[in-house]
Amino acid sequence: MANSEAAQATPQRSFMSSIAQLHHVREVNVLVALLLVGALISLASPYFLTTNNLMGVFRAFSLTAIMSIGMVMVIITGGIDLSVGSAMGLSSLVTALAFEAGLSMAASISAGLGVGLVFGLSNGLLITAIGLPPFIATLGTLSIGRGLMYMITHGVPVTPDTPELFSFLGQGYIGPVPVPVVLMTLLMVVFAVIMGRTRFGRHVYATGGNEQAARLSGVKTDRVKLSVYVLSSVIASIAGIIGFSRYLSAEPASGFGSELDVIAAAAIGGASLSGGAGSVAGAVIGAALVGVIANGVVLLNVNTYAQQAITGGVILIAVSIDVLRNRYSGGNA
Amino acid sequence: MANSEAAQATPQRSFMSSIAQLHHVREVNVLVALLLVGALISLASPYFLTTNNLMGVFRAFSLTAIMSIGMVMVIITGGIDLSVGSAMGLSSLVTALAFEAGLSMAASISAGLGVGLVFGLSNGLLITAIGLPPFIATLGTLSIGRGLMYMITHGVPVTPDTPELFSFLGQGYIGPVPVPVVLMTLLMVVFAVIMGRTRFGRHVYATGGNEQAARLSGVKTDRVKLSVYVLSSVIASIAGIIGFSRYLSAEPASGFGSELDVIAAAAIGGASLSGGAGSVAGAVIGAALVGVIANGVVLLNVNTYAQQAITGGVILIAVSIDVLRNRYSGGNA
Amino acid sequence: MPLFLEMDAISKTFPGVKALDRVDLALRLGEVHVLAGENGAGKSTLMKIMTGVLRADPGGSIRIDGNEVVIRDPVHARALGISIIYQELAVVDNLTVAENIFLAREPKNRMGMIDRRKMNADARKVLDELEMDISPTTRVGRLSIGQKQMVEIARAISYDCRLIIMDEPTASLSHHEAATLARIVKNLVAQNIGIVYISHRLDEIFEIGDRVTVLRDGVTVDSAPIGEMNRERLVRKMVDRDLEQLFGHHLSHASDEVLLSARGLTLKKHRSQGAPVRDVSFDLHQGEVLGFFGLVGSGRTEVMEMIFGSREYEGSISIDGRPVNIHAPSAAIEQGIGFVTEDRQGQGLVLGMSVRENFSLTHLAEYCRFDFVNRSRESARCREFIRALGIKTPSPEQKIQNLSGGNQQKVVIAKWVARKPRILIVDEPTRGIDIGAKAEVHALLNRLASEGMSIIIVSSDLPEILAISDRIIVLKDGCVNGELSRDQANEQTVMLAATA
Amino acid sequence: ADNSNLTVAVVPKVAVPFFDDCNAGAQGAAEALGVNYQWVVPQNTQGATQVKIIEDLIARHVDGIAISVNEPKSVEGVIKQAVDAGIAVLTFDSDSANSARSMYIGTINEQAGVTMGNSMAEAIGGSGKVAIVTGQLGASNLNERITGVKKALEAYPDIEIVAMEGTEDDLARAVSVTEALLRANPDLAGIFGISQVGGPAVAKVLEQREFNEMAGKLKVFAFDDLPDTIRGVQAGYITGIMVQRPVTMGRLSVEHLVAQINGEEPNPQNVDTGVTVVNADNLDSYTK
Ligand SMILES: Nc1ncnc2c1ncn2[C@@H]1O[C@H](COP(=O)(O)OP(=O)(O)OP(=O)(O)O)[C@@H](O)[C@H]1O
Ligand SMILES: Nc1ncnc2c1ncn2[C@@H]1O[C@H](COP(=O)(O)OP(=O)(O)OP(=O)(O)O)[C@@H](O)[C@H]1O
Ligand SMILES: [Mg+2]
Ligand SMILES: [Mg+2]
Repeated sequence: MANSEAAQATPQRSFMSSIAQLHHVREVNVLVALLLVGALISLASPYFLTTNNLMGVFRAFSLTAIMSIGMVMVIITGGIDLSVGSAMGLSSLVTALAFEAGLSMAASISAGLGVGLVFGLSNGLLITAIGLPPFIATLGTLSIGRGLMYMITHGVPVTPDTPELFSFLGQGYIGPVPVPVVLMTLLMVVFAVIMGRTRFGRHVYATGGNEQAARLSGVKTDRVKLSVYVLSSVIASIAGIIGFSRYLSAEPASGFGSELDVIAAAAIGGASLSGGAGSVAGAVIGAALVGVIANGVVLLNVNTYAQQAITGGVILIAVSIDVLRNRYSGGNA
Repeated sequence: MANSEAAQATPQRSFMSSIAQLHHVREVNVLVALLLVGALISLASPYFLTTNNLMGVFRAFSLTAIMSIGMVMVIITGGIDLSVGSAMGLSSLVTALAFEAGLSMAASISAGLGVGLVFGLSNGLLITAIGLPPFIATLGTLSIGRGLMYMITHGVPVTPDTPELFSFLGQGYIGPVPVPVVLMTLLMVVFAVIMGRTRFGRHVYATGGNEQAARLSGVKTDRVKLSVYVLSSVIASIAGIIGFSRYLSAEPASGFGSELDVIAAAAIGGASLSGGAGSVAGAVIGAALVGVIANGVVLLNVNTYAQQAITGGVILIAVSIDVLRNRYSGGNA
Repeated sequence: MPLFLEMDAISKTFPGVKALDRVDLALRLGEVHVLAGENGAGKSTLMKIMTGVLRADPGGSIRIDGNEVVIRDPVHARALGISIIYQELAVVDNLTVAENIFLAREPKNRMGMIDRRKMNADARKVLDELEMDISPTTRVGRLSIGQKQMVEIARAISYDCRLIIMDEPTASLSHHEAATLARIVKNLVAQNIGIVYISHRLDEIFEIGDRVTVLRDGVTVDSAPIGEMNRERLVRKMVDRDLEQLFGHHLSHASDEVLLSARGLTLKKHRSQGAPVRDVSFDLHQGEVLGFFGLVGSGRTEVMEMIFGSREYEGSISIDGRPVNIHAPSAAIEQGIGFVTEDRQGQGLVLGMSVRENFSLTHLAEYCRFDFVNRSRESARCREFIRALGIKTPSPEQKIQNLSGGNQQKVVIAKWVARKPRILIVDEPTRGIDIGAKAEVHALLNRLASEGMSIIIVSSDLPEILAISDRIIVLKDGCVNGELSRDQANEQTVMLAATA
Repeated sequence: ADNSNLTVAVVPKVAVPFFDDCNAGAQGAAEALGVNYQWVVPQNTQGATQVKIIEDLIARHVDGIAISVNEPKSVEGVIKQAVDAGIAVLTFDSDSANSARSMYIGTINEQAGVTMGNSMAEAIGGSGKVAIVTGQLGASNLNERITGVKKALEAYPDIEIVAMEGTEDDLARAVSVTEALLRANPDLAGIFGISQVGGPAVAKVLEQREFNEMAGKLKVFAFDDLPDTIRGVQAGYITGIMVQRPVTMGRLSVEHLVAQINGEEPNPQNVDTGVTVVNADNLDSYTK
């Protein structure tokens, strides 16, 4: 695999050495790219750097970012989870149906989280117990999830009445900061600590780095894999519940196709699809980069037909700079 | 990685041993699954086994199958090509524009193939010269390709007049067999031979099996990788040209989202996303399996909303059987 | 000595191979039990059964402290007091040295997080014991093969186990580390820990062994206390030949013609953990066998990688007096250079491919017409080498990962020899191969030299270097620290150049 | 007549509420007429998917097919094939004008766009900046509506279209795009929601604290009466909705198909089902 990918496996080290190696760390590079893109946009549009706009941008990419936190853990084990979009969509749908059926808020949210759990266990067991390749297992559950959504909704959104408190989750603010952004930050910190500081986190990296060696050393690699798929799906269902709370409408096609965005966020943030490398913070920054570009092209009134081309081009340039910096800044070529 | 995946690295061996190991070979297993699904459908619907229906089914999955031939080679090297849908769509668009501009048939087709070449070279160079991860490189060209299609068409299909001969490519028959099916078969045979019998094919497998060892053995792995991306894009552009010839209309969104179908076909047919394993025939059979299921649910008048769920379920079952057969038929567990 | 573990009538059958046939083994605490035997004899298989990696065929039994047990997996084995250093590296490259040593048993602090300070300090202690001066926070992927091997040793001894299995622990270690290990082993034995020691190095066997068991073709052919054993008997039991027949006399075929000359080779990018290789100059003559010696991490491998184009360098290389630009392995190969790498699984083999496909990868063009591979010619040539090197495999179609370690090594050598390069670089070529095969490899290298091939051999095995080199270059800390002709070279002078 | 041995199939573009209404109308008509009924929803909006579905239906020997076309040109061949096989084919909602289909039943989209443009011009008093929020950039019916809107606005030189944004018909995307639009154009006078996500998206945005003061001042016209769009009208976020008549389209499709199969309609003509502009006044009284 590309050397540059393998180079930043585990992003945490002692403080001194982390300062010394700062320019080797992928997420720092992507952060620099993000700031650069942001600076360019703010030069061209006075609206970009307003609190309102920035918070709006943060809220807009927060769901993708949240899902990418789960995804990056799966990717670090060397797997992939295509079903996040379905898990998110079905969770938001089931939460909505639960509200519609008159269940309490706690029960409705639990129902949504339960969907995530079922997705995660199905993926995890198909992969560890039966031995299906992750791509196929999660493609299967992706299809089944979508199918279920169509069967339930027949294409019609579900828009139940919900308590005021529930809509706080998606629509509220804490100070100037939208609640989804707060939740994203919280999840990011929690999982960054888990991945960086706990045994579980180390075992996730070890499983992706050399599954056999990890197993022989006593890491329960199957359990690790099962856990990351469950986490990924449950986190996706959290995103689904927040999304529903934001729009108070469970769309029959919500989440469709978002797997690619979520994987892209993780990959842009330094995760290697061959496993072993990646970080939670990187994934969130990756989502932010895409979100800022998407905001920028609208603010700058770029021709709508050209937006996608520009987004693609900017991502290529940003990640190329990162890769080339890594290559030439000595060390790990 | 899962043992079962690594188990069928290179599918070519001497005749005797290939008979002996027949039940280990993934594509044979998927073929069995395909025949089984076919048998079940034909029991339930008298229409399935008619020549017309079968040829229709074949024609319907032929484009996905053709693209999966290029894709599987990329996947065997350990890469991925998300841009096939864009390459296909843009090629069909450029071919249409060339016809509209009054160019000859040969020139128009060349223009379409040229698009594939540009896609392939861009992907290949981003990956080998700059060192981008394949996922990001091809995601970037995917976006750029889509954007270009919108910019060119502004959302309006291009429907030029074309010579009679050209429409033969997509609409004609040779005997009872639709021309796209003939072309698919031809490409499959050619590339199966290339992958199984030539030095290039061996180098593709070696690059995916252990890139470093291959390079240290003198394999020009960068050149191999560049080649498979070019092949993948050019083959996708062939699919695009056939598709255009079939409908004589280049749609602004044609090919969007097809990357997942194409990768799925390769994966169902035994390709391992971690590289080193897979086969051209397997990929085509994988595409066939998905195509037959889609046909079956319409023929059997299954609740249309459930179609996607059923497709997902059948794929999971088919591949699980394959994996479990492999595991228990001794040897490579 | 108290009896600890007994294996009775253990058999293991793989498709097409009977790896073990009713083997008995009794292991005691407080002694070093050496397991010897030629490549593919079944040593590693027996150890994998003892640690639960493989399941034995029905019929045999394992007893620990007299109680029959079924060993489920390596974790269970460790709970029973058995730990192992595998023959093939089992480290996780993207974790640090300390994380590898304490993988799956990381110390936790009060908050349930990894107590990294304690973990690093504990790792430091183990590393100190092994006299390794690498930092516990170094990523293992940056270490050399030898250093990785030391990390594995550190891990194995840091478990509180009653029995430690070492499957060719010194294969990629140099003299110095091997000596350290020997000392460690003696310490462990003194603490009443049992050791199973697998090695192909005779000196070692006699130095640290208390008892020897010899396997051949999956059957126990001999077992005796070391005192009753001597070299002749051991070799005869292992390879069914006498020691004198094995190693012929040295004959130099070196000419005066300089084939390759390197001037001022300096690494472009040097790693924090790597030797700062600089200003290495030497000439290689036609038909010469040139030895490179040095301690682990002295930079020998890196010099070879520069010549082979897999590492960027400053300085110049000329072949036949003409400067050449070697920027990639393929360019080096075009110049007629071949390179048997020291890391056979990482750099030498495509594990998912068959023996035949691995063998022909370096010279596939020979069997091709219009890029089409003539498989029967390929297969025939592969069979020739299987016979010539005594590679133990049911057929050329066997997956390379199913071969024993030594036999895999032979395939790596075969794939380069078959290409007939003008210059053959071999880095630790006899790593893990048995004494019989080693003699055959030496004879092969000698014969190739006599046919005019120039050979560079890098080896940490001092007797080996002394036995077959026409001239020896000694590296220390990335610099040439001595060049000794065959007459000047002996154990003392070479070691002196390597250390002082 | 006894129609119990007849089968008609109705093929929408995708699974959205609009077509669910069509299904309701078509199914009701099928039950009333006593024909077998099959509803086949494509899994994506690729032209090829609908082509395959029609092929499959031909293989099944259905008697009539009504289809809302995703890509007009791509189905021409297969519709001819179906007609040649003796199957009655008509299009509804979205036409393939050059195909062999017998008739088209539905909204004339360009005309609906003109109505929308004129309604907007009236609402904003003939001058100001407006923006267009559409769905899939490649969808022909949406593009026809946009053409209609632009055509209508040609008569108002003081109205400027300052931006047009695609949303891929995804609510989340539509919301963030609309937010950015409003920030970049604080003086916007009107928004056209060309596709069905437009209404709900704009309503959600105006509901937010940041944009709440624009509500009412910003004139919004949307398409299709999704529940959230209707709520938007009730809450005063949306000025008017172009409501088509999906139930009618579905019912007419089946009725005309059966008539054609039974030879009772020798000379079919296109049917324009028109749009109703629904606003706060007629919210409770319109029919589909
Ligand atoms: N997974 C496997 N499948 C098939 N054959 C195997 C497998 N593992 C080992 N063998 C065969 O079993 C035999 C014994 O192998 P083993 O690795 O135990 O040898 P060894 O004594 O350790 O040799 P070496 O000194 O080369 O390490 C060999 O012939 C080998 O090819
Ligand atoms: N793949 C690698 N990545 C990073 N560093 C490496 C790598 N290979 C070797 N090194 C570093 O380079 C140094 C020199 O190693 P090299 O293998 O050249 O020495 P050597 O004399 O051949 O010793 P050894 O017996 O360990 O192979 C080692 O200390 C190691 O840390
Ligand atoms: Mg062994
Ligand atoms: Mg070395």
